[in-house]
Amino acid sequence: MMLASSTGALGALVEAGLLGVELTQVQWYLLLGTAVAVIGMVRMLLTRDLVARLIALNVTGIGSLMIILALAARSAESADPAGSGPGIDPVLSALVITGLVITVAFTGLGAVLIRRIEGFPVTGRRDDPESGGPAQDPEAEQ
Amino acid sequence: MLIALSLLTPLALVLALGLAGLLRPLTKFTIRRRLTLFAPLAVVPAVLLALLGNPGSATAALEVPWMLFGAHFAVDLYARPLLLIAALLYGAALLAISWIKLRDAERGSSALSAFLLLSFTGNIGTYLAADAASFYLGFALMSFSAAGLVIHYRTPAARRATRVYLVMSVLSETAILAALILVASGGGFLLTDAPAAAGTAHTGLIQGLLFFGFGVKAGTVPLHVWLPLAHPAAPPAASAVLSGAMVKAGLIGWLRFLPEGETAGAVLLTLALIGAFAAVLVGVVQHDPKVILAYSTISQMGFITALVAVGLLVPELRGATSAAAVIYAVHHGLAKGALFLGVPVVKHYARGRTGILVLLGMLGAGLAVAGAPLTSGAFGKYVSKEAVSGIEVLGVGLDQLLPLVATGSTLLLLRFAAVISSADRDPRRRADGELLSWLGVCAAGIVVPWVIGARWITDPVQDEGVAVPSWDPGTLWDATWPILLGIILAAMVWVAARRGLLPGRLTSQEAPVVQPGDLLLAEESLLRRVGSGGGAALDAAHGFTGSAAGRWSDRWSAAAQRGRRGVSWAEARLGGWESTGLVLVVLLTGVVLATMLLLGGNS
Amino acid sequence: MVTWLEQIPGELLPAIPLVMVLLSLTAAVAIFPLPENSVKLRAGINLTAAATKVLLIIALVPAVVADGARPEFSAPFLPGIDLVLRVDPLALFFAGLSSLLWLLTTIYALGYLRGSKNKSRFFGFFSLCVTATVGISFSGNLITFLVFYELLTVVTYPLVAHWGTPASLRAARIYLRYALGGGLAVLIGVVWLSMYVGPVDFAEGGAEGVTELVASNPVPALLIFVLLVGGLGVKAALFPLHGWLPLAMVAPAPVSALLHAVAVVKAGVFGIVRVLHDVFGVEAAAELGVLTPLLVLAAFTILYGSYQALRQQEIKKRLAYSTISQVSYVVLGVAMVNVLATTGGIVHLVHQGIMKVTLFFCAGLFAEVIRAHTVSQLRGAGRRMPLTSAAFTVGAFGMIGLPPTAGFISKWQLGTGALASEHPWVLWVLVGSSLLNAAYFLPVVYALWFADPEDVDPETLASGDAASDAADPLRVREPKSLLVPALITAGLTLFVGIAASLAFAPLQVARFIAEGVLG
Amino acid sequence: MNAPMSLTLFCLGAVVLIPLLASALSVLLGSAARRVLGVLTSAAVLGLSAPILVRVTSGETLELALGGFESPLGITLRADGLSALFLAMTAIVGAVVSCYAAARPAATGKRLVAQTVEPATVTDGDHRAALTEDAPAAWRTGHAGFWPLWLGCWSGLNAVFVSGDLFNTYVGLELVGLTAVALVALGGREAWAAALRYLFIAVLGSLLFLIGVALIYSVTGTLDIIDSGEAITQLAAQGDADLAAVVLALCLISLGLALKVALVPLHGWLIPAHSSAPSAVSPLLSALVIKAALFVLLRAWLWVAGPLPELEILAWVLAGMGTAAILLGSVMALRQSRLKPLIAYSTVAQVGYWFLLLPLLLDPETSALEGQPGTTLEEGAVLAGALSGTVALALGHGLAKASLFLSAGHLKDLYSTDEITELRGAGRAHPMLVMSMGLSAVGLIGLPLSLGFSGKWLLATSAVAAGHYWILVVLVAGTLFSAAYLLKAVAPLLVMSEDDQTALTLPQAQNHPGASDRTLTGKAQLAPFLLGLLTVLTGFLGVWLTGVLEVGAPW
Repeated sequence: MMLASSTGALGALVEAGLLGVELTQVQWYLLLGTAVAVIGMVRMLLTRDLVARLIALNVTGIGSLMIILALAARSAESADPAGSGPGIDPVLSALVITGLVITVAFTGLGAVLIRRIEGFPVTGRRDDPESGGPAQDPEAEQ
Repeated sequence: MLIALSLLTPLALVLALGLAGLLRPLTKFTIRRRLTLFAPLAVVPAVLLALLGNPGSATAALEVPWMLFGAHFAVDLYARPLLLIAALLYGAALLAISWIKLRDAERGSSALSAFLLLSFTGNIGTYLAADAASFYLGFALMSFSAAGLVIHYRTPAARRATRVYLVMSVLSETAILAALILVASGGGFLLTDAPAAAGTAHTGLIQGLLFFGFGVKAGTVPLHVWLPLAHPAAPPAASAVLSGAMVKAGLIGWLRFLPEGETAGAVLLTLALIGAFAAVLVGVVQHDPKVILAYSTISQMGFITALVAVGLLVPELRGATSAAAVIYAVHHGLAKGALFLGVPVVKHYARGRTGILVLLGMLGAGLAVAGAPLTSGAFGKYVSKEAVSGIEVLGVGLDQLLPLVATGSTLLLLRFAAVISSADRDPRRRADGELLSWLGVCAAGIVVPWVIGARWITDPVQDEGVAVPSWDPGTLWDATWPILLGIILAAMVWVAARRGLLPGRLTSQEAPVVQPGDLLLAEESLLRRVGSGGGAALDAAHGFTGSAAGRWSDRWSAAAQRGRRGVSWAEARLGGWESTGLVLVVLLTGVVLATMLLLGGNS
Repeated sequence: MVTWLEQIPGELLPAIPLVMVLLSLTAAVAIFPLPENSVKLRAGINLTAAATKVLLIIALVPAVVADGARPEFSAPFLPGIDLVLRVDPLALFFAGLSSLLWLLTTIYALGYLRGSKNKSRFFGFFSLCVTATVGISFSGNLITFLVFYELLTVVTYPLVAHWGTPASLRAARIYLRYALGGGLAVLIGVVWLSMYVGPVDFAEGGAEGVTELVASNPVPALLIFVLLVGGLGVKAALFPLHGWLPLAMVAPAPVSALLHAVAVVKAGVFGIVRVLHDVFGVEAAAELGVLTPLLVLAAFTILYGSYQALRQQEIKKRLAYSTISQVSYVVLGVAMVNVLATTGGIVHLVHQGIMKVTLFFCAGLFAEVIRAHTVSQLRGAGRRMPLTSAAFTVGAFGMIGLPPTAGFISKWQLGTGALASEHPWVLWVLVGSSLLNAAYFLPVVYALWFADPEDVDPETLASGDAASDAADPLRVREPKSLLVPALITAGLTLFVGIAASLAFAPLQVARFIAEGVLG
Repeated sequence: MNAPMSLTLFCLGAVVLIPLLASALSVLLGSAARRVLGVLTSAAVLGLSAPILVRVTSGETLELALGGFESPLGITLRADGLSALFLAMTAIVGAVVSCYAAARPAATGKRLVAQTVEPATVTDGDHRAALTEDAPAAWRTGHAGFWPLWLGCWSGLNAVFVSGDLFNTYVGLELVGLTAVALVALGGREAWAAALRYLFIAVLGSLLFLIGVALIYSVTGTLDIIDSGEAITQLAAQGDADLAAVVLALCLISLGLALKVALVPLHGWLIPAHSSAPSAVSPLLSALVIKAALFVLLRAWLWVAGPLPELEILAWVLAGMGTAAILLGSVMALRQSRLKPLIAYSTVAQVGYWFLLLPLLLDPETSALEGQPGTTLEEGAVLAGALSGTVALALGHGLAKASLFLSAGHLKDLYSTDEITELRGAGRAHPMLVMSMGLSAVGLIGLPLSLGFSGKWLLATSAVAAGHYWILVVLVAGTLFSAAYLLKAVAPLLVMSEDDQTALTLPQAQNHPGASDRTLTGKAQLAPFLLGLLTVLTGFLGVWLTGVLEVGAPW
C-alpha cells in the first residue's frame, strides 16, 4: 500500500515536468524499475516481520525484472530505431521469464519455512518437546 | 709394543673387574678376589718398559694414528725414572691391599684396586705421552680415579676431602685444558716442541694456567689445601701412591710444557720456598701421622718446585735442574712411599719378631727423607745443590737455603716418630703382603736412586752420569749439619714442652691449633662468598628479565584482549539482519558512485 | 658384510635417498592401523625399518665420502621448483646419526612403553618423525628442507603430547607455537629468497645467484638471513627462542631422548649449517657481517644454558638446558670461519647427539625403575643401578669434555679453532662452559656413586627394594631393553672419543666436510 | 568428430543431467532405495568427470552445444582448466559425503514424525503432509529428503562449472541456492530460521547478479562468456562510453556473489546456516556451495571483464573485505566454544584468502621488480601464479573443510553436543576421527605437503613478484591465526587423563538404533579420514594444477 502511493507520487511529479527532465519512454521505465527495486530492497532489509519481508523480496524481484525489460526495450530500440512495433529483445525477455519462475519458487519455499517457523498457527500452539524454546518468538529469525 | 702392553694390561684387569659385576653374586665375589690377587702383576710390563726402554730405542716409542688426534707415546730421559718408581709404588700398594688374608682385607678391596689400576694407567700415561692430547687423557684419568681412592672409606672426613679434591682437580683440569689448547694451537702439539711453541704466543697466560693447573697436583702453596685432607682420609696404600707418584705428575707437566721466563721463575721460586718452610711450621703441630707426612710431602715438593723455578730463571741451567728435580723426585717418591706404607706396618708388626725390622726400615726411610749422608736423600740434595750453585735469592745463596729444608724435614720426621711411637698397636702374627710390599719399597728406596742417578740420568750438558757424591769429609759435613741443627731444635722444643713453657694450645692433644688444610677454610669461605654473591647477582638479573618479559607479555595480552573485544563487538553489530542489509546498501551505493566518478573523471 | 654392500651398482645409488625417506614412511603407514596388542608385529616392522636404514647409510658412506658420488632424486613440486633429495657428506653425517639413534631409541621405547596405552599411535608418529629428519638431512634445496622442517613440527606435536595430561598438552601447545612461528619465518625467508634467486639449490660455496644478491642489495639479503636463521634458531634453541625445550621435557623419555637430543634440535642446527655453508656461502655471510653477532649469540646461549641448568633440580630439565647450551657449540664452531672450528662444530653435531641420548636414556631408566626425578633422589643410585649410573657418568664426563669421551674431541677442536680464528675470546667461553658443565654434572655423578643410599629419603629407597636381588640388598634389576641401548650409546661415546682419527670416524667426515666448504 | 571426442562430450552433458535425473527419480523411491541411488549417482558422476579431466589436462577446451542449438538461444557447455578442476573436486567431495550420508542416514537431518502414525510418505520437495493435531510430534534423526535435494544441488553445481554462458550460470546458481536453502532446513527447529535468512540472502544476491548479466548483455549483445569477454576488450580499446555500464555490471555481479560467498561484512547468514545444518549437509555447504559463487566471480573477473583498469577501486574494496574476513573470521573462531560455529567462522576466514588476488590482476607488471637480476617470474606468470594460488587454496579448503565438518558433525551426532570442553578426550574413543581433524588442520593452516601450502606459496611468490608485499603479511597473519584456532579445536580432544591420572568421562553416547548401525558408524569414520589424507597427498599437485589452469586461460 505504501509502495503504491510512493510510485504514484513519483509519476505525478514527472507529469508535472517539475523535474524538468526530458525522459524517453525507456529511460522512464529504467528509472521506475530502479526505484521499485531500491524501495523493495530497503523495505526487505529493514522490516522484522517475515511475511512482510517475503513480499518486499517479491517487490525487489519485480523491480529488477522491470529494469531488465527496460534494457531489453532499449537495445531493441537501438537495434532498429525506426522499428515498427514495441520491439523487445527476445533473449532478455527469456531472462525475465526465468527470473520470474525462480522468484516464485523461492517465495514458495520461503512461505513454507515461515509457516514452519511460526509453528502451524492454523493448528494452535504446539510446544516443541525437543528444542524447548517457544516456537515462534519473533527474535528467533535474527 | 711394550708401551701398549704396559698401558693396556691394567685397563684389561679393570674391565674384567667391572664385567665380573654382571655375574651371579657368589661367582662375582670369587672372581673379583682372584683378580685382585693378580693386580700387582699388572705393573710388571711397566717395570720392564722402564728397564729395557732406553730413550730413543724402538721399544721406547709408539705411534697410534687412530687414537685421539694421532697419539704418540715415548719413554724419554725424564719419563723413565718416574715410570719406574710409579710402577714400584703402585705394585707395592696393590700388594699391600690384596695379598692379605681375607679376614684382614678391607671392605670393597676390589673397588680400591680397580681405582688404583686406573690411576696407575693415568699416571704412566702422563709420563709416556708424547703429544698434548694423550697427556691430557692420562692426566684426567689419573685425577678422577684418585677421587675414587680418597672416598674409599666413605667417612664424613673422606667425603669432605673428596669434595674439595674434586672441585680443585676440576679447576686444575680446565686450566690445563686451556693451557694445552693454547700450546697446541701455537704449534706445540708434540711435546718435544711444546715449550718452544708455548714461548711464542700468550706466554704469560700459558705460564699462569700451567702454574695453577699443575700446582694443584704438585701441592704448591696456596693450592696445596687438598693434600692434608686427602692423605689421612685415603687408605694408607692409596696415600702412599698419592704422594709418591701422583704428585710427580705435576712435576712432569711443568717439565714438559713450561716455557722460560724470569718473572714466572721468580714467582714460582718464592711460592716454592714459602711452601717448603711454611709446611714445616704447620706440620709440626699436627697429631695425625699421615697429616704430618702430607705436610712433609708439601715441603719436599716445594724443594723440587724451587729446582724447576731455577730452571725457568736461568735457561742454561734448565737441563741440570730438571735432572736434579727428577732424581730428587725419585728419591722422595720411594722414601715417602715407604713411610706411608710404614704407618699400617708399624701398627701391625711393631711388636714381636718383626719389630726390629720395622724399626730399622722406618729409621732408614726417615733418614733418607731427612737427607742423611750415605742415603738417597743426600744424593738427591747433593745433585740439587750442584745444579743451583750460584743462584742468589734476596742476597742468600740458594744452595744455603735448600739444606734448611732438610732441617725442616728432620723436625717433621722427629714429630712423626714421636706420634707414631705413641699410636696404638694391633699386632698380626704372620707376615703378609703388607709387610712384604713395605720391605720391597724400602729396599728399592735404598738401591734405585743410586742406579738411576748413575746410569739413566745423563746430564745433557756433560752427557755422562750425574756426579755421584764422593764421601770426602766436605760433602759429609754438608749433608749432616742441617740434620744436627734439626735435632738440636727438636731437643730444645722437647725440653720446653717438658717444663710446660709452651702455650697450652700448642700441645693440646685433641684438635691441632691449625686444622689440616689450613688455608682451606679461608679459601672455602671465599669461594662460597663468590658463589653466593655471583648467584644472587645472576638470580637478580634473571628475576629482572623475567619480570620485564612478564610485563611485556601482559601488555601484549591486554592489547590482544582489547582487539578481540572490539572484533566481537563489531561481529555482534554485523550479525544482525538489518545491519547486513544496511551494509550492503551502503557498499553498493558507495562503490557505484566511486566508479562513476572515476569513470566520469577520465572518460 | 660390508663388501656385499659396496657392490650396490652405481645407478641404484640415486634411489637410496628416496628409499630411506620412504622406508620409515611406509613403516609409519603400516604401524598406525595396527591394534594395540600386536606388539610382536609392531616391534618387527620398527626394527627392520631401522636396521635397513642403518645398513643403507653404511652402504652410502664409502660411495659418498670416498669417491665423491652425489646420488640425487628430484620430483616436480611447485612450478619451477622441485623436491630434491641429494646425499652429500653433511647430509650423510646427520642422517647416519639419526638413523642409528632411531634404531637404539626404538629398542628403548619398546621396553619403556610396555605397559602404556596407544603404542601404535606413538610408534607411527615416531617413524614419521624420523622420515622428516632423514628428509631434512637429504634435502637438496631450500624448499624440500622447508617441507620436511614443517613436517617435523607437525609430527612431533603428538609425541610431545603423548601422555595426554593437561600439562603435556600445554607444553605441546607452546612447542607448536614456537615451532610454527619459526617455520613461518623460514617460509617468508624462503619465498623472498626464491623470488630473487629462483630455486635455491644447496651448492658447496653457496647457492648460485645468492652471492650476486648479497653484492647487489645487501639489505634484503640481510633480512632474509635473519629470517632464515631466526626461524631455524627456534628449533636450534638459540637464546631468546629456547623457551619450549625445557617445557617439552614432559614427554616420555624416548621422545625427549630422540627428539630433543637428536632430531628436532639437530634439525634446527643442521639447517643453520646448511644456510651458512650451502645457501649463502661463508664469504657472503662474512661480507654481510652476520657471523660475529651469530657467534656472540651462540656464546651467550652456551653460558645462559649452562647457568640455567645449574639452577634446575629436575634431572630432565637440567639435561634440557644443557642441550640448549651444547647445541650452540655447533653454531659457535660454524660461525668461526676456519677449518678447525668448523670441523669441531660439525663433529659436535654427532658427538652431542650420542652423549645426550645416553643421558636421556639413563634419566628415563632412573625415572622408570627407582622413580627418581630430581638430583637429590638420585643419591646412592650407583649402588642400586650400577650399569645405568656408569652410562650416565660416561655421558656426564662427555658433556664436561673429559678426554676419553667424544666431548673432549669436539671441545679440543673448537678450542684450537677458536685460537686460529680472529675470536680468541671464544676459548674462554668454552673454558667457562666446561666449568659450568662440571658444576652441574659432577654433583649428580657424586650423588650417584659416593652419596650413601642410607641418607636417601626412605620412600625412594623402599621403592627400589622390591625388585632387588638377594645378594646385594640394594641392587635393583635394570630392565634389559632399556639398559642395552644406554650402554651401547655410552660405549659409542667412549669409542668415538678414543678412536677419533679412525677411517670413517665422525671427526674425519667432519674434517672432510669442513675442508670441502672452506677449502 | 571421432569417437573418443563424442564420448567425452557425452560425459560433459551427462555430468550435469544425470544427477538431475537421479534427483527426480529418487523422489519416487523409499528411503533405503534413495541411499543406494545416491551412492550409485555419485559413483557415476565420479566416473564421468574423470575423462573430462583427462581430456582437459591434455590441453583442449571441451565445447558442447546442447541439442545442437547454437549460441544465442541454445545452451553451450564449456569445460576448460578451471572448470575441470572444480568439477573434479566437487565430484570427490560429493562422492565421499554421499557415501558418508548413505552409511549414516542419521546424519542427513531431523524429521518431525507423528508419534503413532507411520511416517507419512514424503511428497515432492519439502511440503509435509499436515500432521494430526492431537498426536504429539517427535523428532526422528535422518531425513530422506536429503537425497533429492543434494543430487539436485550437485547437478546445479556441475551446471555452473561447465556452463558456457552467463545466463546458464545464473540458472545453475539458482538451482544450487534453492536446494542449499532446503538442505539447511533439514536440520530441524533452529535450522529453519537460518535457512530462511539464507534464502533472502541468496535471492538478493542472484537478483543483483541477474541485473549485472542483463547490463552486460545489453552492452555486448551476447551472453556467451568468451564472446562477451572479447566484446568488452574491444570496448575498452575504443574507450567507449558504454564501459561505464560494464563497470556497473561488474560491481553488481561482484557484490551479489560476495553475498552468496559470505565475504565479511555480508557473512551474517553463514554461521547459523552452516553450524545448524545437519552433519552431512554442512560439509557440502562449506566445501562446495560457496565455491560455485567463487567460480562465477573468477569467470566474471578474468574471462568476462578481463582485468579492466577501471575496476581498481572495486578490486581494492574486495581485497580489503577479504583481509578483514581473514582477521575477523579467525579472531571470532578463537572465541567460539562450540566446534561447528568455530569451523563455520574458519570458512568465513578462509573465504578472505580468495579475494586477495584481485588487486594483483589489475597491475601485474608493476615496475617494482624490473631492477632484480634474478626475477624468476616473468610478467605473464604473475597472473597465472595468482590464479593457480587462489584455485589451489579454494580446492584445498574444499577437501579440508569437508573432512573437518564431517568429523565435527559425527561427534555432535554421537554425543549430541559439540561443546569443546565437553568433548575433552574424545580422541581416546575415536582416534581415526581426531587423526583426520589433524590432517585437515594441516591443510587449512597451509603447512607443507598440502594444497593449502602450495596455494599460499604460489600466491606469495606472485604477490612478491608484483610488489604487493601486504599479501605476504596477510598470509602470515592468517596462517598463525588459523593454527591458533584449529589447535584450540583439536588439542582438547587429545586429552587422555587429568593431571592426577584420573580418567576422563565423555558425555553418554547416543543410543544407536541397531548393532548393524554400529559397524556402519565405525566405517563412516573412514570418510573424513580419506578426505584428510587427500588434503595432504594433493600437496604434490602444485605443478600439475598450474598446468591445467593454463588450458583455456584468458591471457
